[in-house]
Amino acid sequence: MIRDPNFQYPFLIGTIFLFAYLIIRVILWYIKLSKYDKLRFIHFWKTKSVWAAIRDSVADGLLHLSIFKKNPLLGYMHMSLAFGWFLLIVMGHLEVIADRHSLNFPFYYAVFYRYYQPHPDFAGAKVFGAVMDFLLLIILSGVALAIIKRIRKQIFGMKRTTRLKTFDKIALASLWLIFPLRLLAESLSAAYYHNGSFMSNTLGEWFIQNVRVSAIYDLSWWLYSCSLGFFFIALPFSRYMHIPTEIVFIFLRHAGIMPKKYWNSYAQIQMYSCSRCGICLDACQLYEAGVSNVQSVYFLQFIRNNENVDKSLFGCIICGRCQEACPVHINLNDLRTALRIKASKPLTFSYEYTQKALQQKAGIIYFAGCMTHLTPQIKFSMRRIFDFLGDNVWFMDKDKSICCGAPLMLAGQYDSASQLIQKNTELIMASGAKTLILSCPICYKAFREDYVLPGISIKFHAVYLNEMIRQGRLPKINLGFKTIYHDPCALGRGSKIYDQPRYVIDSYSQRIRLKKEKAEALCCGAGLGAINLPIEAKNKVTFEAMSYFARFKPNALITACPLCKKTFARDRRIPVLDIAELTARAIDEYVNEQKKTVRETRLIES
Amino acid sequence: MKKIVIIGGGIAGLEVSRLLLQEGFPVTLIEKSSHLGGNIRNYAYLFPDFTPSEEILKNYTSLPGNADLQLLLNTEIEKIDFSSRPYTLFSNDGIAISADSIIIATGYQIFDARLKEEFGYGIYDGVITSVEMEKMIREQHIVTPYGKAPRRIAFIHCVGSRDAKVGNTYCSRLCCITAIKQAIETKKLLPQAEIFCFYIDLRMYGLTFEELYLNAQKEYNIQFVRGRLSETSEMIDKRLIIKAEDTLIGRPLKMMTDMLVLMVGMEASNFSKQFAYHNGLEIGEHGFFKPLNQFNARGKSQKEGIYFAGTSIGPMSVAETIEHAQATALSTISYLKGKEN
Amino acid sequence: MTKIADMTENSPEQRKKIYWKDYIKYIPEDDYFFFRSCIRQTFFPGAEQAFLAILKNNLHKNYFDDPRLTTCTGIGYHSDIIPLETLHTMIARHFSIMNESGYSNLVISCVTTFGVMIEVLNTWHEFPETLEKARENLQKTTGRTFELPKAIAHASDIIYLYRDEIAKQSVYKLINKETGKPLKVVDHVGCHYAKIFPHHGIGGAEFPKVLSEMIKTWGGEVVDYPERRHCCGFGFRQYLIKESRGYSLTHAQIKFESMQPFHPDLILTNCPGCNMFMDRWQYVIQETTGKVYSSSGNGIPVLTYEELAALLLGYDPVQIGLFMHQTDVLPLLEKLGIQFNKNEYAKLREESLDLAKIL
Amino acid sequence: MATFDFLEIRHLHIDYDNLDQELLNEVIREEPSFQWCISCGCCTATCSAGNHTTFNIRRISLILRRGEVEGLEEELKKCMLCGKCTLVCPRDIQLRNVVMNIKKIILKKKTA
Amino acid sequence: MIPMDEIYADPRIRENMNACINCGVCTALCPAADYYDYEPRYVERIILMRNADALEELMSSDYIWYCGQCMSCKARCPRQNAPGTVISALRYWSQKLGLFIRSPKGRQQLIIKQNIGKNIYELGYCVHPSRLTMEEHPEQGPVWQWILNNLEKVHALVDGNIDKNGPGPMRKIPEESLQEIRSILEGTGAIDLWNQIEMEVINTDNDQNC
Repeated sequence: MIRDPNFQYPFLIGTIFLFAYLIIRVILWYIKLSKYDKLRFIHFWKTKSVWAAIRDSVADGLLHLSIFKKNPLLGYMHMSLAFGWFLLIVMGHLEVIADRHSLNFPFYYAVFYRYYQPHPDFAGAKVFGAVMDFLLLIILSGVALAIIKRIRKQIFGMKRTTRLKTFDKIALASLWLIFPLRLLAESLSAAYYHNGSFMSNTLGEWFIQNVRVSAIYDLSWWLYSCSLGFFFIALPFSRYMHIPTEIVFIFLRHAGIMPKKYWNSYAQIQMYSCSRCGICLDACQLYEAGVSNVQSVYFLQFIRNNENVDKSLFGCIICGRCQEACPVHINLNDLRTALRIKASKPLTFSYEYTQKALQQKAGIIYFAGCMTHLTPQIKFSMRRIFDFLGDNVWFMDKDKSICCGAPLMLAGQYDSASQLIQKNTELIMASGAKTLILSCPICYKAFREDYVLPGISIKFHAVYLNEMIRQGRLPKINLGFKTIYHDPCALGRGSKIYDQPRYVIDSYSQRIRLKKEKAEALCCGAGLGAINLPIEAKNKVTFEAMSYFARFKPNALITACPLCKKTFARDRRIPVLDIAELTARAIDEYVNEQKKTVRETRLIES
Repeated sequence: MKKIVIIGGGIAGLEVSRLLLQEGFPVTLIEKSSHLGGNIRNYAYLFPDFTPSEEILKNYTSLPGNADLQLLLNTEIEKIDFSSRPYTLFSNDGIAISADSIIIATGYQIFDARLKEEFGYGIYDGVITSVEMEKMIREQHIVTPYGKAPRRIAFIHCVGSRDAKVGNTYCSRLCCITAIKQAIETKKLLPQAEIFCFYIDLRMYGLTFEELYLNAQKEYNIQFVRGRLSETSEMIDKRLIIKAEDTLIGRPLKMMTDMLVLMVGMEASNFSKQFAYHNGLEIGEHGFFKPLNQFNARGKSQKEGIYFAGTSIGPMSVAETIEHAQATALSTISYLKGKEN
Repeated sequence: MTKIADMTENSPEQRKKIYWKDYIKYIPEDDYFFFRSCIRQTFFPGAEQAFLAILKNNLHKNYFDDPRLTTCTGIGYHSDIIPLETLHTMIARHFSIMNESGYSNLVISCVTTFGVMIEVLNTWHEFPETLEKARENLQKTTGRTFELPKAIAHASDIIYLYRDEIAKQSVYKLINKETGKPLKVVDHVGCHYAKIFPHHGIGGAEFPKVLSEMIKTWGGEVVDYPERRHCCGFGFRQYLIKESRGYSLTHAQIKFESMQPFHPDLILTNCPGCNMFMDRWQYVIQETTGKVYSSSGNGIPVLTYEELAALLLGYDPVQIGLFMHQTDVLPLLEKLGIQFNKNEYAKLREESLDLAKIL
Repeated sequence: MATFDFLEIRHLHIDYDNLDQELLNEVIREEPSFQWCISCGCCTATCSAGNHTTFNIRRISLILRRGEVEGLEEELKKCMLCGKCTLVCPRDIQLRNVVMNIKKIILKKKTA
Repeated sequence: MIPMDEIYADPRIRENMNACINCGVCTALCPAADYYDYEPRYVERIILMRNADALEELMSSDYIWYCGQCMSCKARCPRQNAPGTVISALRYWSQKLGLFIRSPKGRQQLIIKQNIGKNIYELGYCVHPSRLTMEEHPEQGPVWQWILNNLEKVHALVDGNIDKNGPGPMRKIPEESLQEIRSILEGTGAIDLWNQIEMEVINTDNDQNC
């Protein structure tokens, strides 16, 4: 240690501030968790899930494997910065330990090691030097990519990147400066002492010949320290808060903590975990339709900045495509719904009048839901199927339907939705049924998530049909046409039901496999999540989705959602059928064939 | 060469003349007023695309110079002698004209709004007809009779149409779209004014009419009230109080307005009625000439060689009138050629 | 002798006059069979007597006032306790009495009766079987037979017909004696006069001129106010049942509010009911809200055509029963400069006003 | 003095010159499609709440247009916000948003 | 089941209800529509539907009793209908079929019967000064009280003839004339109708009291 010119203080202040802030923050978050969640979190540490959390922290927090899978170049950029820097810190400390054979040194010592130790001569010093230079080079390549991304995003295959706020700009500038400044400082050190490796030494040679090194040597270390300090201080107020938050989030997630309908600290942690990578922008179909303020990254940003969120919060369809794309695995749908509930003043709704609805005893209940009443073909088909199966089914909302409550929930009216949930629950429980079948994914999701129906198994009609086919109660028959299956948002991404409908469709037709399907399936554009989305945007989404399907020239588009069916039917390029309609057709075909066979047999016999 | 007489110098008569002259037939065009053009001259712009009516009339400016055309202005035909061929027509000035074929294009007349006394036309100055409104639109200057810019204007549909009280039970078809056209033009001139249309049914029968209606709501904030005007009365400050029912709510509605525009319907002209009566031509139940049939002989009369063109057989738009005139010209030509053979 | 009432050219609605030719009707010139009105007899008996006096003394016409006539049951019919058949038979009985007296020109004092009779005649015309039924019923119940009248006129039609004659004989004109300006008069024609059958009312349903022409001929100025055609608010059962009487007041008030900005000096009516309601409701409004519709603070006087005609012809206001009006007529009499025994009139008014203090 | 307690004055007609159009204008500002309504009644015909009661969304939107705010809140309580009306509307009016906004504005006025 | 054919054969319905284009001119100037939640247009609609249940419901409700019989609707209808006259017919049938007792306004027919009906039957007049008390008609004002107090004197002043024989205002209707109109009232169903009104209303009141 030769000199001590105090340049480490900016770094020290920044680091201490950051750690203090983070500790307080994490404690506050923890305190605000519900009692139940706290217990879960404490229990979590005794389980093996901890290892999964650590693995995920490394994979997502450092290696950014999720981004890497979706966009290797972007993944590399994030990985080089995060993991590179992490390794740099780790290797720096190992280097110091190797040099001093002790752990007793200030923690900033490793950061400015080249300054404090001009003549590293321990065994392996050369190797350490080379590794450190190499790591710095990797990071610098990441920084270079980041700069290029800002200027020419197309190179990354991205259509758009996020917009920046002031603190973001400070943090971003600091971050970008840290590594070039470190290189500068270390190169100047190498110019004096030749204590670097392939990169810093080479650059040092150049400096000594071209620049008066003594004039800028201290300054370069000061700047390096300052850039670090600035970055750490700006971090909590910028998008880079996601770096520490994400780790907390990963651990909480692995502890099994679930998002709630109300806005809690878990939701806040998720909100801070957004790295604003912008991947959700590309996933959003509304961007194509000219709506550029509702995307998750923006609404999270607006929320964090306490801006007016009404338009961006309520203009989204909540199709869930962004959630699937999110490399951080933020529960964007739940977050948005919870936020809508938080942002909405409770508007008074009253459903006393629904009490007159019929009550009946039955083994199986069929609940069509409001939207199915607009596509009566689905209702008829369901009845055809039930008749064929001979099941005793009570068509619960045959005459006077009570909404399931999902639309109100999506509009942020939690209390009013609860009223409807209460009404339906009473009716269902009074019937003594064991199974509840739904043909609308929106209802299905609501029943599954928001209802408490002990002893009743809630089944989506496609799942039920799948079971029936597998049990041999429904025939398998090829209707002889090519189909495309469209995953409804609430069924696929919303309820993770992908395979059963496909099995049903495969039993009756040749299904064309698509690139954009399952989790990446397109939205029809009419989802009930959109409260104040202009109709033009909705229509554009529908048109684009239909154009995509039309390329495959199917005979029919099969969906499992009345809303999708109604919406796609507006565009008349492909006939749209519900999965129940397909099944009912197959039953008809089967029955006809049976009759024919009987007739033919009789003819032969006579 | 066969001789053709066309009675009526409105656009129907002009279009028939143009086509027949083009085919080389000599034509006598008889017009009772001192100028050609007829009713279209009442309208500055035509629905649904606001084409200036002059552009339609422009097509016929070269007609009077045609050597084959004999133009008789200020002439009225009183009697036709059907007893021998060619037919002979006698005018009010005692001129006799012979014709192998006669095309009746005597058009329509505008309903006299004074017959609807309760609407106050001719009694209160603020009540005007759509024809007078069109004149103001042409002059780009809409004022109340008291010289002020109106702040609220109400357009009343179905005046003299669909009304047994005045003997016209049919629909004039064009008033709805004309009201919307005028409402939009008015709104363009007076962006601050509130404009209301009182209708019974909006009969937007044309391909782009419905869009114009939507546009009137979307872009021009024109309000539509479903209900027929019941009565108009005048306040001491000369503003008008109108009473109607908002039939979609089912409650009476009172409104103060500065100006009331009555969308007057089309009627068979008195001349047509008299002419038909004196010459034994058949008249339909609504007073218009009755064509041979409503589907494939809309231009033919019951008498051989006598044809109808345009609104003499019923309400038609400008486009339909021209189309009908063209069809009539075609049947006339084939009739005359058939005779020559 | 009958003649067709012609249309005068000098009307303010001159531009529309050509259409009035549709709304002309026979008005018999002489030999009237007079049919009294229940309401008018009850509330303003002097008015009917004035009409007869004018016929007799001024116009020298022959009429017959038959005591055997009863109510036409029109109020009962419109308040729905008289079946259509009963009404037809009742009207038939009156025609029968008229036949018996040798008259054929029916002159009716009441607008409801006028409307009912025309409606009945129209029904008999449209559905001849109902006429047969009425003949049968009348025969069965009273042993009478009947023939239809030759002409039916409302009493105001007769005054309208002879308005020029009355103007010629009149002592006063509808002119403010002090300022020399014509009085502003609003007219209110009973709904059933022309609204049911516009061709039976002079001038039709929209701008009936039966009263406005009288006003003009006698020197006044007709005011066309917005709610001119609005119903006075009788509403038959609505008024007769106390609970719904607000209906009646509401509509009368609409009319007063509408005419007030024009500052009329007088309301002229041709319907007994309207006359009474417009007179009494002004009093009620004044009692309940304190609002008075005339600038003088007395309310707007409401007169019938007979009362006005008699007044202008110099009859004594007491004799024609003007003191029976609740809304004070005295300011109008003073404006017109009518000479009469003011003491007697004032005494009568005072007696009733004293009662107001007790009530 | 006589009492006239039994005389009740009522005017049920829509007086267009004394309308309260504040709420209407605010709703149109939030959801412009509201003014394209042609009162066809599809919304009312399909309405889930209307199936149970006399709830009439077409009438509600009309009386709002005629400036009648009273009773609106009570009536709109019945809406389940299911969105069928929006789906069947031939003019693509976003009635769900209209209902939400009417309620929001009324609430805002009440609390203000 | 109500006798649809008979109701539709009523000349008042046959003549005054052709078809309706729902233009609303009738409601626009209807005084009752301004005072009650009432529309003549709705009555027309029910009549034109020819639905027995709907018609029965209409005739059993307060709705038909709102009309004030001013007949303003007749003057303007472009199809020359007269809802007011149709109402007359419906009211008659409502009473005839006993439906009127189902609505409070319908039951008020008893009041009409008890004064107008009584006046006609007993006096031959629809209204008569002796039957117009200040208790029932305070709106008639002090002048009316004074007239009632001085009936003879007032009629003498204006050449009236109250309750006396011979012609003139408010004369006593001759006994034979009264007999004639009573005979008509009895012979053409008016008395039956009145008795029915009285009986049914009183019975309903009793039922309600029990």
